Amino acid sequence: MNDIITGWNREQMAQRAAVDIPDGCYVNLGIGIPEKVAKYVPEGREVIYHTENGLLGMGSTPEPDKQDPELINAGKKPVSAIPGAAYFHHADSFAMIRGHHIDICVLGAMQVAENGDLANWSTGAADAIPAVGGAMDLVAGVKTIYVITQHNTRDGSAKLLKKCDFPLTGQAVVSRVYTDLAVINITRQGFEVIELAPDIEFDYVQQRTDAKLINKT
Amino acid sequence: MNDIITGWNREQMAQRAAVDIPDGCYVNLGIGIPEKVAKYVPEGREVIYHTENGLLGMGSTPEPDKQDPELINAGKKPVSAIPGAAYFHHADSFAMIRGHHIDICVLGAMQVAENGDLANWSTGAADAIPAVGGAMDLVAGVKTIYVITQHNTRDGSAKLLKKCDFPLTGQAVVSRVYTDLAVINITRQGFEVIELAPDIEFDYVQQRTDAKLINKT
Amino acid sequence: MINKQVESPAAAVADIVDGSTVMVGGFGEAGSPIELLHALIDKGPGNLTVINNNTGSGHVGLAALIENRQVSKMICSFPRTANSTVFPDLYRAGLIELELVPQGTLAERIRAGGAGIPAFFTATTIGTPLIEGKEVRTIDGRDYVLEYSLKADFALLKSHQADRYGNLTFNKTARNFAPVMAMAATTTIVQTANLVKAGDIDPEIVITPGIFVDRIVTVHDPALESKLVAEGVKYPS
Amino acid sequence: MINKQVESPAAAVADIVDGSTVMVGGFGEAGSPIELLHALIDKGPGNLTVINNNTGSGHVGLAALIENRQVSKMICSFPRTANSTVFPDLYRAGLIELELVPQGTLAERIRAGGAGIPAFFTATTIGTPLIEGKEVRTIDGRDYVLEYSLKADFALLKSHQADRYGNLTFNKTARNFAPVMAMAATTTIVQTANLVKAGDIDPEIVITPGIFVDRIVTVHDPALESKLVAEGVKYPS
Repeated sequence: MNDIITGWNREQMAQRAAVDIPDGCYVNLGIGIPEKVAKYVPEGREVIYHTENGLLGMGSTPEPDKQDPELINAGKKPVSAIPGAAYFHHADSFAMIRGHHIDICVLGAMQVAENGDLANWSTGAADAIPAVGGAMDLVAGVKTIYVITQHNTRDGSAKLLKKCDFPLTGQAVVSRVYTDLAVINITRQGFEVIELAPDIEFDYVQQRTDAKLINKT
Repeated sequence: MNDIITGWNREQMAQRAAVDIPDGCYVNLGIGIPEKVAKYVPEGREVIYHTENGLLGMGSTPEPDKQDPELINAGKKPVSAIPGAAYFHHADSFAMIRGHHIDICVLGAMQVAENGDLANWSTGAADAIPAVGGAMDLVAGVKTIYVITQHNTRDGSAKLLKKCDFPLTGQAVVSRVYTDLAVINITRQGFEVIELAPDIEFDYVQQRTDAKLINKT
Repeated sequence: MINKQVESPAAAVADIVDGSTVMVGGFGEAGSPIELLHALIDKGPGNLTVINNNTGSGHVGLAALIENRQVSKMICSFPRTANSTVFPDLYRAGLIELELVPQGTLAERIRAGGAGIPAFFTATTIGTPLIEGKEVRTIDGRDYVLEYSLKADFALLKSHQADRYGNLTFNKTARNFAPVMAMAATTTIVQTANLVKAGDIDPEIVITPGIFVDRIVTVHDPALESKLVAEGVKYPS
Repeated sequence: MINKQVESPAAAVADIVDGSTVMVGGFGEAGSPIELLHALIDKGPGNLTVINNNTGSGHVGLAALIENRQVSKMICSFPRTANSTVFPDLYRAGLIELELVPQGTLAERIRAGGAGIPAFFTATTIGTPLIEGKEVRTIDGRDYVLEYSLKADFALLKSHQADRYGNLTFNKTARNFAPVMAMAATTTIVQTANLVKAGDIDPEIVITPGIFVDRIVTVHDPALESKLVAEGVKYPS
């Protein structure tokens, strides 16, 4: 496993996920790589971004002189509002989430299991400060959950597993995982690799995964 | 009981109740005599009227040429909005009611029991079309419930009873009853007459009530 | 480009079929989507379950839909009305079913349906015959009844303004049930008097965000129920 | 004449005592009522239970209240923060209690507290350690957990506009928890940048109706948390 091959970089992972966001969708993007998805949605598609702190129709990051510290996203970064946006309070915002009105949520992950279980909020370590934010609400309520994550941790351990070790964010909630190495669907049969990053071999991905992969490329 | 003595008329009943509406209250007025209470609130007091169809800060009936068929009260009659009013949807409106934010509600009644039980929505007759509207929400949620009613039905039967015959709107909810004959508090001891209409004797009221009255005049 | 406009009330209701559950906005005539209701009469699906606070008045709008025998069940808080015998006559004849729900519980059950809350406790109806068959639980010393959420296949609503995304504002007390019904229906259909450009409605004053709306149809001068009733109009004539 | 204005932040928080439960508006710095929080530090009550989405940042506002050891318990969804070690340090030392609640459940529990709903079911946290000790029920084939409402003795909020009745509007995403907290607190205290005449806020665009508000204090140029943090401000200095 020392023989590291470079797959997709962070931008390319976001770009690959963006291809799968259909026209007209309502989408919630998590903090980190998922945030980058917005800038890669193919031309000709209109997608409406929801940020759970209370804005539908979130636009791009404004120039520093146009920023309002009270117009921020869920990651607490300055954003803008598109023409046709709407502000609302937290109970209404999570009614959108819990009530299955958001079409797609793209999240980061610590671990994903082959049945779609997601762990992305706590390592379960004794001295960790537990913090969950809106992640459990999102995975319980949004119609389709996509994950973008490095295929492995920095120390090389697998993040795609038969079963998660970390405390769960939600059970059987993830539909698809975009990693630096592959695009992987979660099906009743388990992880199905539907696409490999350039120059990445299926066996290379399998070696870096702690569950059986099915090759559907 | 043929010897009918006239007590307070409808306007006077409303006027008497209005005296007990403190300054600064949020008040919901039912259809009928209760609606009249608003015009008799003593000068120098500011009271905010809530109508459960979605307006806080309900004002008086506008001139016909100023009426909007979509600005109505719970009785579906045209009203106005005071400067400082607010519109909201039904779930928010009943959150105000159910969440104990309204101070006083003044309602009509078919029957009131000495423990404060109220029946004002159905005679229980087999061919009656049941209709409850917001009455059950109001009695369950508003802090103080006052009733304005004729002391007796048109055929002379008592409306103030030991126990209601008709299906209840709420249990032990009424604090005070304003009738054409008297003002009656509901206490742990039962009905306490605290004031009699001019020329009305306590015994006269007792004869027309199917429960023991306590004289506190 | 997202554009939820459809060309006519008829097109807007074209996929409402026999047996659908339909929420209809309005409290009395305030907010009643008359033109959508008349399109639904023209289209003709039957065996509908309709959720509205009332049962309409006269022989137009919701009352006409009921009179046309398209409704097998009403879920409402106040089915009696001063100027319509349509519902009472059918109800007494055993030809229409009624689920009577207190107004606030009705609004909250609809809001719950839209907010992904399957059930909640409320004190409303405790001590009344309406709790029959329902679960009661004491919480912090007070009794509450468990109520389940309400959802619908369709909602028919009337708005003041709308844009192509489906962002809505309402006129005064015409707002009533519309925002929660928009959340609780699979397909939310809105007639609007004023279609405006995206961005013309300040994001601070949007009442119903477009995510809850599926179809917008412009009806410039919506009929007023009270005027039609006063004129003795009957639909279909 | 109804007039909910008070003359200063100090007067507004004067009756908050040891052991009170206090809801604090804001998501990060958006909507954070810094001046009211600093008045609460000056006043000094301890053993507070505080409800907020986060735990503040730097050494001002909510973080300063915690650092001043006035808070014995936080109820929040995301206590970690990039630029504050105040809560983490106290938590690791066992000196402050934490009730971790998912953000949407937190908002809904507060809304329920204000709406007279003592408890409701939600699917959020099913399959996670956060359901431990809670009632789970299957409704229509899906599992849900029973969550109870949250109320408070006081809410401290920041608004954009306010009138003497307490009608409020907010600035963009500063709205966040304020409307539901206003409903759920016995005494709701609001700092506003703009006090306007009754009637200056269009009834169609009032976000929080005055019935939910008890006290208004004008703070013309509220401090910005991020600016104070960048400047290294510590309160009390």
